[in-house]
Amino acid sequence: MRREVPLVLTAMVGLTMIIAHFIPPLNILKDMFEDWFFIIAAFAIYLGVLNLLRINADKIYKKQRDWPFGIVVILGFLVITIPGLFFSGGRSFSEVGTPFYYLYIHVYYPLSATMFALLAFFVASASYRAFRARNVEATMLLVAAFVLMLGRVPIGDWITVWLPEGYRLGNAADWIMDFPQTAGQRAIMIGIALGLVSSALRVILGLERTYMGGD
Amino acid sequence: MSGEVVGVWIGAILTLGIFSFLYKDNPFYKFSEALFVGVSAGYWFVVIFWQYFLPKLVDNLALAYTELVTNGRIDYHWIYLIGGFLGVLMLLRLFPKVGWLSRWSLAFVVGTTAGLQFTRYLQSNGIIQVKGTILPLFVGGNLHTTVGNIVIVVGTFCGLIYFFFSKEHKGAFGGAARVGIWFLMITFGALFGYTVMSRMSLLIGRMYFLFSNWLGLI
Amino acid sequence: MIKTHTPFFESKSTFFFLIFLLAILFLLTPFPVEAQETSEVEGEPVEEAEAPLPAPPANVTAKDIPNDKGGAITISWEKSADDGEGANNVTEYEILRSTNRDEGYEHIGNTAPGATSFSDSDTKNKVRYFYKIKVISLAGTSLSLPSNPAFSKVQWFDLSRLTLFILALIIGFAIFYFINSAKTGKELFIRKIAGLEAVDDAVGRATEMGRKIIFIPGIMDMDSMQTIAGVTILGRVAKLAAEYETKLEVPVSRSLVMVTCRETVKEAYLNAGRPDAYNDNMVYYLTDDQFGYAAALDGLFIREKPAVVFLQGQFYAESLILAETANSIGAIQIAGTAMPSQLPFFVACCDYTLIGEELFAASAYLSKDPKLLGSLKGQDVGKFIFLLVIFAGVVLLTLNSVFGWNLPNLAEKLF
Amino acid sequence: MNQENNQEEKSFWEKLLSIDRRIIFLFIAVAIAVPLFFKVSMHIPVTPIVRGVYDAIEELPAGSKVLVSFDYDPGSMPELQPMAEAFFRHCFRKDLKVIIMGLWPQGPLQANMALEEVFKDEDIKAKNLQYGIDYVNLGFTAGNEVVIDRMGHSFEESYPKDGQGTPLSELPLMKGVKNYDNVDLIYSLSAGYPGTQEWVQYAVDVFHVKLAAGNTAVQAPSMYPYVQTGQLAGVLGGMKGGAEYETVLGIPGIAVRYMFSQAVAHAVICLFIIIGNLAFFSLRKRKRS
Repeated sequence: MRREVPLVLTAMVGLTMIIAHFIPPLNILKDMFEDWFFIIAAFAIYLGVLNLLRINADKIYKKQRDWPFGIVVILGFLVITIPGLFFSGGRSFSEVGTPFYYLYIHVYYPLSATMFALLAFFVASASYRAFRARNVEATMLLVAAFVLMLGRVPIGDWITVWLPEGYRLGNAADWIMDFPQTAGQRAIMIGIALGLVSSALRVILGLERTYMGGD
Repeated sequence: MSGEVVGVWIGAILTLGIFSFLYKDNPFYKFSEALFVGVSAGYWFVVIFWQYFLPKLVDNLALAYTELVTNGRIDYHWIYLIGGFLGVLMLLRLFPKVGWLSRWSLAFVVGTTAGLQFTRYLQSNGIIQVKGTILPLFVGGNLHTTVGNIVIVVGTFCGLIYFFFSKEHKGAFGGAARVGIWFLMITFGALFGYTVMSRMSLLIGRMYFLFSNWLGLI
Repeated sequence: MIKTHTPFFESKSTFFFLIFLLAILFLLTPFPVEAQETSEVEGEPVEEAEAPLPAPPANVTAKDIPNDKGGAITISWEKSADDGEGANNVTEYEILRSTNRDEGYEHIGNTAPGATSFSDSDTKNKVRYFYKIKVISLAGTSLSLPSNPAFSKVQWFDLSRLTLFILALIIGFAIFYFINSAKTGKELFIRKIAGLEAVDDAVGRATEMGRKIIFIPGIMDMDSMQTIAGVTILGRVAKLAAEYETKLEVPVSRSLVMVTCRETVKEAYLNAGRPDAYNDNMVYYLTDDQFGYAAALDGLFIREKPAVVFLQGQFYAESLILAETANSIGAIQIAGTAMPSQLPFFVACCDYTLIGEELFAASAYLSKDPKLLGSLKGQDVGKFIFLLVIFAGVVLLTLNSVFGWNLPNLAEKLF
Repeated sequence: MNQENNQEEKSFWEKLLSIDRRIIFLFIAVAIAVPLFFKVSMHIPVTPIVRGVYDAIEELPAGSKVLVSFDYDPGSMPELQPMAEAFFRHCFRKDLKVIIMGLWPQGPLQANMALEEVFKDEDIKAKNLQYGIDYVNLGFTAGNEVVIDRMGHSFEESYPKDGQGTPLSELPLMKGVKNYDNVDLIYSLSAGYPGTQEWVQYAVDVFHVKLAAGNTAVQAPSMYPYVQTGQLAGVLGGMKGGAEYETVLGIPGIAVRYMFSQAVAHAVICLFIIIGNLAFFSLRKRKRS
């Protein structure tokens, strides 16, 4: 029961999904299973959130390192969930003007956008540190990145203005994007398709089942 | 002070809190980080409740119920009970003795994913991309396209050879795989260049917020 | 011909070539797709003049939409002579429907000028319908003649997906075949994958240094095969960690992934004979939010200074934040993803990177289980078929182009 | 990060290689911040892939219906918001009807922000556009690519009501819009999943609609193969794509203005790469000799 039922269920559901793709009247199953997935995920988030709260409560209780920040985590969680669930007009909770929207725009969004913007700094230090023309492969990566970075902004055309029109850095960037880049992407994409198909089959056949746990 | 002004100040302070990580880890960052973890977990909790849990489960069952009460008809929407049942099984993990039942829900999720993505990727990433690579290597009177097509066909061909697992990369085969790696590297370089562009744009947006919305300098 | 280490190709290469030919034959069947009408009309200003009634649309035809579950009919017509040319004053088409050729027409929808088709997706199967098109212009309206009768029906096999079906069968069969032949003990050659060779050493080094291993299975939920691939790799890594008695930590960003990872790690510790060393706190949830998760991991990396960081799964923009921070504390990083846009950072910042397909191959490779390795061989057959198709197609199209044959656009018809 | 070795033992190049990354951070901050204070307009050539998007909209006759999906959140605003505004300007000037939807919860809010901005334009204000007749905002529906798939059969299945709670049947614009067959173009503004890739896989590959897209610069390269196969009419990549679009449209906006900062930042990064490589090679040469 503990092990066999899940394996049979995975195989059945997986095969049904594949077959349903080719049988139009069965397409509706696809939609329904997706909906069920969302329902399961919606239940599962209680597990995650409970886990998060418990870890932080533990931290505060045991006065572990940085325990005051555990309080911040819990408070942060409550500060947005209580207005979001009870005081923001129910389903229209995310409309402009609700308390939830206010917290979203002034707390959540700046944090998220700034974290995103940190990438600008990290990408700079990564380019400085990692971009070395060590060998042929690294050099190709470097040159392509260089052409793209300069070619995509007006500087690229400006420093190659001595070249005939149509052969400047901007055009080179276009050419790389249109041809070699497309080819590389495509090889990766086709490879992924095959890897995924084989991986999915292993799961459906029950060969890959560590995620199912033991008895 | 109006709520809007307070809001901009909160936003600006938190922005600086995250940026301070660039200097080094510090309590100001730890605070912003902890707040971020709490608030974002709460944000998704609320969103999932209103936009997934309610419409996907409660609404469908309510529909089935109304149909039953008003028309006395057993509607197909009752089938969402199965979804709800699988969800409840998930919660059984909280009780160690019956926790293993949650594997049924996991099995369902994994099976659905495997089945759905099997056909989807084979079609869009496999067949259509192969079809896109079938190009003539000679296009009369158009050198640009001729060269481009050759590059695409050779690049895709060699790139795929690199991914062969059951054949050692030696000889001509190894040579082709090497060319394949070159194409992958050019692709990565191009993607890197594009990403630099994207990330700089984001920072421009944030800087603009600080200088314009907060300080009013621009 | 590619030489391989199993006798399969050599003895049955002819067989495979036949399959290939068969595939091409099937692939040559064109899609039963209705032509997508694009309007060639320019948005001219509409004249407001007294004009005669617009010319009615001609040749109204109705037919069942192929390859669907029924309940829909597509209607097409020829534009009114006053749409885009002539008086050029058409503003709308109205679609009318009836079950009787001569009377009882009801309005069911409208389209913009320039349109020449409409799909009625509200039909009862096996009921005969007639359609008329009413053209509306500034000068008045005119009605077309009724269409032919049409009825919608259920299609039990989607012919437009035949190619996909055949390919899925061939590749599925190839994978299945090699899994089975591996069971009988045939030896398979699998090339070295550097990133995976390094896993053992990395775990060993974490043990020597007495520091943690942190495993990140991507930021997506269990509805992504990449996450599933990441979790299966976690299973192998956890087993090693248990054997080496190294601390493992798995912070995740989805509740379902948390549940799955707990099962996985627990099972791995059990298999390694160390069930006592496992506890649920090794796998914990942080937040569903992409950057909230990244912020928390950044702090974690800096404070815990793990010796090894695994990034295996589906990643988006946060990949660089994670890779760059882990790099700054000197951790060994083994990354893998099938997201092309994130691969460059992993290639630049991490010690080893699994590229695309290699991510999916990783768990099979690490398990050293012949059955799983057999499936990799099956994948190669898929690649081989794709290469053959590309080769054949390119040769044909090139010949077509060089000799100026007027073959129909073959690439369009293939697949 | 900063080793405290003997300074004398390290050559200039070595020091340069082990430079504290915070110095790099500082340079980037300055390179971006300072140019923001200058209004420099740069010449921006328009690439064919952007022109593809422009043409796709330009060739539609007045009155055509365009479905636009807002699949991003405020995190990607700097890149996608200029595109959204330029897109609305283009559509409204050409008297196209716009149907807005979102696969991301925050998407439709972004659309409203863009509309607010666009309605400030004199020429668009003069058209006196009406909600429900000239444009509608269907709002957000959960379900990712499944929503796209279902809309192929019926919009109403996924969106029984618009964002304000009005049933679709009461909206004049939605009259006669049953599924993709009744819209002339789909435009996808996307910052990730679900986004343009899903629109290609589920709408273009299955229902054969015409699709154009605006993407973040990170995502744009992955769309090139789709453009080449014709699954996609064109794609705007990041802020630069937005700037090109504003240029070809003849209405320079915020993306064009940001381009100066962008250009300087790129130059600084390239400079860093050059310095890094010079240091690397001079050290390697010395080691050999």
